[in-house]
Amino acid sequence: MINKELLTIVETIQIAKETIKMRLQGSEKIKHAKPGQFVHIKVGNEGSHMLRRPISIADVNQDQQIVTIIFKVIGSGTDHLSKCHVGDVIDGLIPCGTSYPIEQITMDKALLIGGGIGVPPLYYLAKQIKEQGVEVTSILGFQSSEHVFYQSEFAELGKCHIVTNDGTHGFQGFVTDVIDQLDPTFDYYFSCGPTPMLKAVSSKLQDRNGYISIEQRMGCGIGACYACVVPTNDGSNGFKKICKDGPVFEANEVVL
Amino acid sequence: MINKELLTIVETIQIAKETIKMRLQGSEKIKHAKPGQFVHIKVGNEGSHMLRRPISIADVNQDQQIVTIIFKVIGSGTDHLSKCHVGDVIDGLIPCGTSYPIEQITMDKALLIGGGIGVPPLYYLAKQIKEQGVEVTSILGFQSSEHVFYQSEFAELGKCHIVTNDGTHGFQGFVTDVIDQLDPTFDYYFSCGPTPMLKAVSSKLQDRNGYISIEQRMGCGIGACYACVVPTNDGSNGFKKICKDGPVFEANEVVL
Amino acid sequence: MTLQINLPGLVLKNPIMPASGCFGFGREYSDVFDLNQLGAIIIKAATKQSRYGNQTPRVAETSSGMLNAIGLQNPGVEAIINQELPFLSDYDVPIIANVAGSSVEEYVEVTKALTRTTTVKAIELNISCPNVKQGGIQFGTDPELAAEVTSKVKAVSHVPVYVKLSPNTSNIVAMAKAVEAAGADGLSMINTLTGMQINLSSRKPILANKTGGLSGPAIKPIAIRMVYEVRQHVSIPIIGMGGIMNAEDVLEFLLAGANAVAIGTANFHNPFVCPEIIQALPGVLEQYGFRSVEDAIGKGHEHGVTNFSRA
Amino acid sequence: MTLQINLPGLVLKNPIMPASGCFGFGREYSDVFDLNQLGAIIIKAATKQSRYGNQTPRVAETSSGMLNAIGLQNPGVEAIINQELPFLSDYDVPIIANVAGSSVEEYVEVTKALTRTTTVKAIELNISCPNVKQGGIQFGTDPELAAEVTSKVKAVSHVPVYVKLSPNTSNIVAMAKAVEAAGADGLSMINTLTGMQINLSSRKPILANKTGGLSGPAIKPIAIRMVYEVRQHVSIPIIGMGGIMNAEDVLEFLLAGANAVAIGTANFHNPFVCPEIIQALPGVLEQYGFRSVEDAIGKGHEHGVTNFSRA
Ligand SMILES: Cc1cc2nc3c(=O)[nH]c(=O)nc-3n(C[C@H](O)[C@H](O)[C@H](O)COP(=O)(O)OP(=O)(O)OC[C@H]3O[C@@H](n4cnc5c(N)ncnc54)[C@H](O)[C@@H]3O)c2cc1C
Ligand SMILES: Cc1cc2nc3c(=O)[nH]c(=O)nc-3n(C[C@H](O)[C@H](O)[C@H](O)COP(=O)(O)OP(=O)(O)OC[C@H]3O[C@@H](n4cnc5c(N)ncnc54)[C@H](O)[C@@H]3O)c2cc1C
Ligand SMILES: Cc1cc2nc3c(=O)[nH]c(=O)nc-3n(C[C@H](O)[C@H](O)[C@H](O)COP(=O)(O)O)c2cc1C
Ligand SMILES: Cc1cc2nc3c(=O)[nH]c(=O)nc-3n(C[C@H](O)[C@H](O)[C@H](O)COP(=O)(O)O)c2cc1C
Ligand code: FES
Ligand code: FES
Repeated sequence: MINKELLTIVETIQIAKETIKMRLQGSEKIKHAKPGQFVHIKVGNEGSHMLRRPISIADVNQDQQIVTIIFKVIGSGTDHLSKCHVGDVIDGLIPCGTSYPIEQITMDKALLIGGGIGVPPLYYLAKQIKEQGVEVTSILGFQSSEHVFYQSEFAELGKCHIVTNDGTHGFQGFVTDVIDQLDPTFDYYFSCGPTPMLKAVSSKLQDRNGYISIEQRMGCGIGACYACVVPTNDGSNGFKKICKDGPVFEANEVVL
Repeated sequence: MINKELLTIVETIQIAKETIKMRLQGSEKIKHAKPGQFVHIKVGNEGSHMLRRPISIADVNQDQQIVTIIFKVIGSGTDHLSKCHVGDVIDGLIPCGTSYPIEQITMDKALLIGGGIGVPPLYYLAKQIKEQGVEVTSILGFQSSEHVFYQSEFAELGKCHIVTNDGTHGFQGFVTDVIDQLDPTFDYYFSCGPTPMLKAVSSKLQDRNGYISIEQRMGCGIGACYACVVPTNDGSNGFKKICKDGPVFEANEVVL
Repeated sequence: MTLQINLPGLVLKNPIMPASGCFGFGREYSDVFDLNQLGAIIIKAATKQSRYGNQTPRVAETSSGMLNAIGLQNPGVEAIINQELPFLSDYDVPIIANVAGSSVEEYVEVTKALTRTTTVKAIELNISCPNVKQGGIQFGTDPELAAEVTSKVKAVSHVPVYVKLSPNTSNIVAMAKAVEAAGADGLSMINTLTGMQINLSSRKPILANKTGGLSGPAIKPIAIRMVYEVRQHVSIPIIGMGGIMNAEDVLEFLLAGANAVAIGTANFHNPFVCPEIIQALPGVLEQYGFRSVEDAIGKGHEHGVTNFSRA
Repeated sequence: MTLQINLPGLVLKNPIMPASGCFGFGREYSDVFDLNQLGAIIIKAATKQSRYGNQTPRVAETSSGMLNAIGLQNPGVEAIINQELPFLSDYDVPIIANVAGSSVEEYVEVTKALTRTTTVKAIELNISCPNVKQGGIQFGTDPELAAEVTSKVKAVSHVPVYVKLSPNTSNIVAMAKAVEAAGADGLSMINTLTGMQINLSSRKPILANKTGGLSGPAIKPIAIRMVYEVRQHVSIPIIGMGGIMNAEDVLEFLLAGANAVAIGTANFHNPFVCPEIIQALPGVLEQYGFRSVEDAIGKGHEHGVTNFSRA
């Protein structure tokens, strides 16, 4: 059940280059949001922004009924959102999409692999599985040092390796290079980031169990318009809707 | 010379039903605005409001570089403007159009006839001619008592008669009824208001000297697009542009 | 105040229905609000075989509008009949089925299949989809082809047929007259205008299909003009659409001559828009002096005939 | 970085020019900024006799756009030559004269008169005005008529002729090919789409002319699509327009294949928009990796031919 929630901004702060963390307070319905799900946010008005923007849920404070989102300013919608103030109310459909099926799987060790704005959903995931007693290792890739965020937050939950494309912070290269170098042990991996990264990760780890979370331009955000389809990998000519059947998929379920 | 001024709202206050008075501070260029001229105001953004809104100058404080506008909320643009706050900056082309030619005419007594949102420009006019020693009588028409504004302001400058359509304040009826009843003496009359009122006034006073100020939907506001033309009355098949040759015209110069 | 409107094959509680392709087969929105509130539902286009549609990205945002190039993705008419219609038949809402195809034969076969069912109360003949290589819009810009497909579909349909017109034409009146003469029971207008957006960084069209259909408030003035013009030249009812965001927009379409309206893009901006409009409509009608929906239809025509379309 | 572009008859300092009808004869804007900054100026349409145009209201606001129905008001070609061109000849900016008419003969005569002068460096043949009862758009939706008027005007013109196309057609490519074959030196596209807005209170169309031309960002996706499509099928240069508000929009038109651009509606929103865009353009070109305007033209075409227009 998707709700249209009026969310009050209780905090908005820049945490890295072009990267905003925002905390949004809503009704008690938002407590049920799970790691991997997203909020479909209305920005501006119909003249300026006809379509909503999907942004992952990076954390939920159940007591205070607050969800955290972290987003990068890449275009006019995120720019508009970044200029909103504490006290402003934004309209969001929440919770949208599927979550990481952490209640259905058993594991001792998990590897989290995030890239850029794919990092935020992994944080709430890390918190929840850590609470379940899972040992969490994360490898987080960014463009360069000024884009890095949430290193200490992830470090509190387990080992956290940072990699930057230009080597200005942590390892130099791509997340896959770090996987090669460290060869971490894990039962399941969870990955979110740009499609080229997901492709590289899932092909490197192709015989391992894992979940990925993918992006696509969306219309409705609730499964009705077929804007966000992705072909399935089973040769059936089938497809999944990222907004409804995803954004979380088993690693080899869909064709990237 | 028209300037694009960034005007800071220093006061915004509702002074009658759906009627807002706003004081706008700009650069010293705005000091030169004259009675009868208007500001062509950008509201919202290009998605919500492509066209600017023409609003008359109701007063100018030359020392503080403040212009006063008074407007009625009748549609989405004025609604948007009414929701702006003190400190907000609005973009206005100023000064636009012609002014009442008070420096070219000599008179002892003037009759001002205003209707609704046609009242505001008459106020700055009244102030200026009163300073020149002219005796000012005003007849101001409104829909009903809750719409009346600026009665005391006009009363400070001369005799002021209010008329409401429904008789809930002052005389009952139309401004022309009051002219009939009071038969005031004057050398020139100045009128601004809805077109039907201007028609009634100018036909009643057709052999008197007078100036009227008229409205039309505008594009550019500076004389380039020909959106706002009005035919001239001289049988020449000619026309005037209200935004540039007007909004002030000699009473029988144009066809209403 | 009554919002009820009767059209060929359709008794509508109110004149508000989601537009084809913008509401799937109703299932997803049934999680959002009670579908029984709707006047009708126009379901997503059906073709004979299942279609995957175009590559992604399939949507882009434009000023006061959007582009889409879904490409008629659907599971094929038999799967729709077996998997989607039973769900919809549980609701007390008339279902209008949008029919697409690459050939006259396909339109005919899909219509035959759909009108075997009792759930489908009317056909919306989609001769105006700009996003497929074959069929669709080519039928929608040639009056003779449009008339041919209309009469052949009419011949096999057990329910009234509304023909959905494309705005990508210099003469919408000629199209409307042609399908009326061919037996159409009603018109549905307008579909999207063909548009494109280019990404400055990638230097490529944003949509994988390059072009897409422009919808939303940006096109409302074009839709209003076309409904107004067509209203003056045909007598069959019109389902109006194109950029409706609120109850005021609905009234504008009614004044232009629409008998009912469909809401497309607005559903994405606000999934509750249909029920919200249904709730607001009586107040808006009253505010502008109307006693019913019926009362407002065509009331924008007071000064003779307008036709600016040229052949 | 050089913004210079050479087109038939025109050496442009930069590719930015105000669009016809949106800048009068330049006089009013000369009070606002120095006209010498402009790449060119396209002046308001000229007809043989003076025309009063349509009744007011002549403009309405729409979502991300506006409607206009000025109706080609102008003082007639001789008055333009005597009263307006001398003023413009003082500036170091090429003047493009927009020519309108109700008959082929009128187009020919107006062109003859204008190209007698040395101030007019090119003709923009307006076969696409939606706001007059006779002429204008009827030439713009029929390829044969368009070709006829183009070749007759070419025969008498001493300067290059750019034909201004109407988007109110199902096949813009056919129109473009027809006028290219008839000798057009360039294309100018797009003019406005016919639209309408109805006032809910008066229950009448807002414009006295009922319909008007839709312009502004609302139509930009349609303009981009048409420029892109036409670029793939004709080789003469294109002056692109339709909804440009800023330097990014200019680049989008260049990528689509325009060689220069015109700015219409945006002048009303911001009278300084042309010089502001000229100032911003080098930075935007650089940001997206281009070394000059020339360098960006047509760079949005990387994946073969697109044609979604149908006859
Ligand atoms: C399920 C999901 C979760 C996401 N979570 C996050 C997150 O937590 N943090 C974050 O910074 N970003 C996230 N994104 C990406 C985010 O949606 C885009 O960055 C954002 O929509 C860009 O909007 P814009 O107006 O700034 O850009 P513009 O380019 O101006 O947007 C134009 C249109 O394209 C769409 N669009 C552009 N880029 C993307 C993209 N990468 N993915 C989907 N739509 C796009 C926009 O939504 C809009 O409709 C997520 C995307 C998806 C699909
Ligand atoms: C020279 C001049 C001076 C004016 N001075 C004042 C004033 O001092 N106070 C005041 O309250 N109003 C004044 N008006 C009227 C004011 O411009 C309109 O009320 C206002 O534009 C309405 O905008 P809206 O968005 O609220 O209405 P909408 O109806 O939503 O506007 C839609 C479009 O129509 C135009 N429009 C609608 N009504 C009018 C109108 N009466 N005149 C011109 N354009 C209109 C708008 O500008 C806009 O382009 C003046 C008009 C003119 C021409
Ligand atoms: C994402 C999307 C998908 C659409 N799919 C269809 C379709 O399958 N069949 C059809 O006839 N129209 C389709 N349309 C067109 C709409 O039904 C409608 O005619 C058009 O969008 C104009 O209305 P609007 O401005 O309210 O969206 C689609 C529109 C959109 C935005
Ligand atoms: C008020 C107005 C008047 C116009 N007059 C003319 C004209 O006389 N001749 C012409 O060819 N185009 C005319 N146009 C069309 C513009 O030149 C331009 O093609 C169109 O508006 C699209 O560009 P835009 O979206 O930047 O405005 C006019 C447009 C407007 C808004
Ligand atoms: S965004 Fe509409 S189906 Fe996914
Ligand atoms: S508003 Fe453009 S000429 Fe007056």
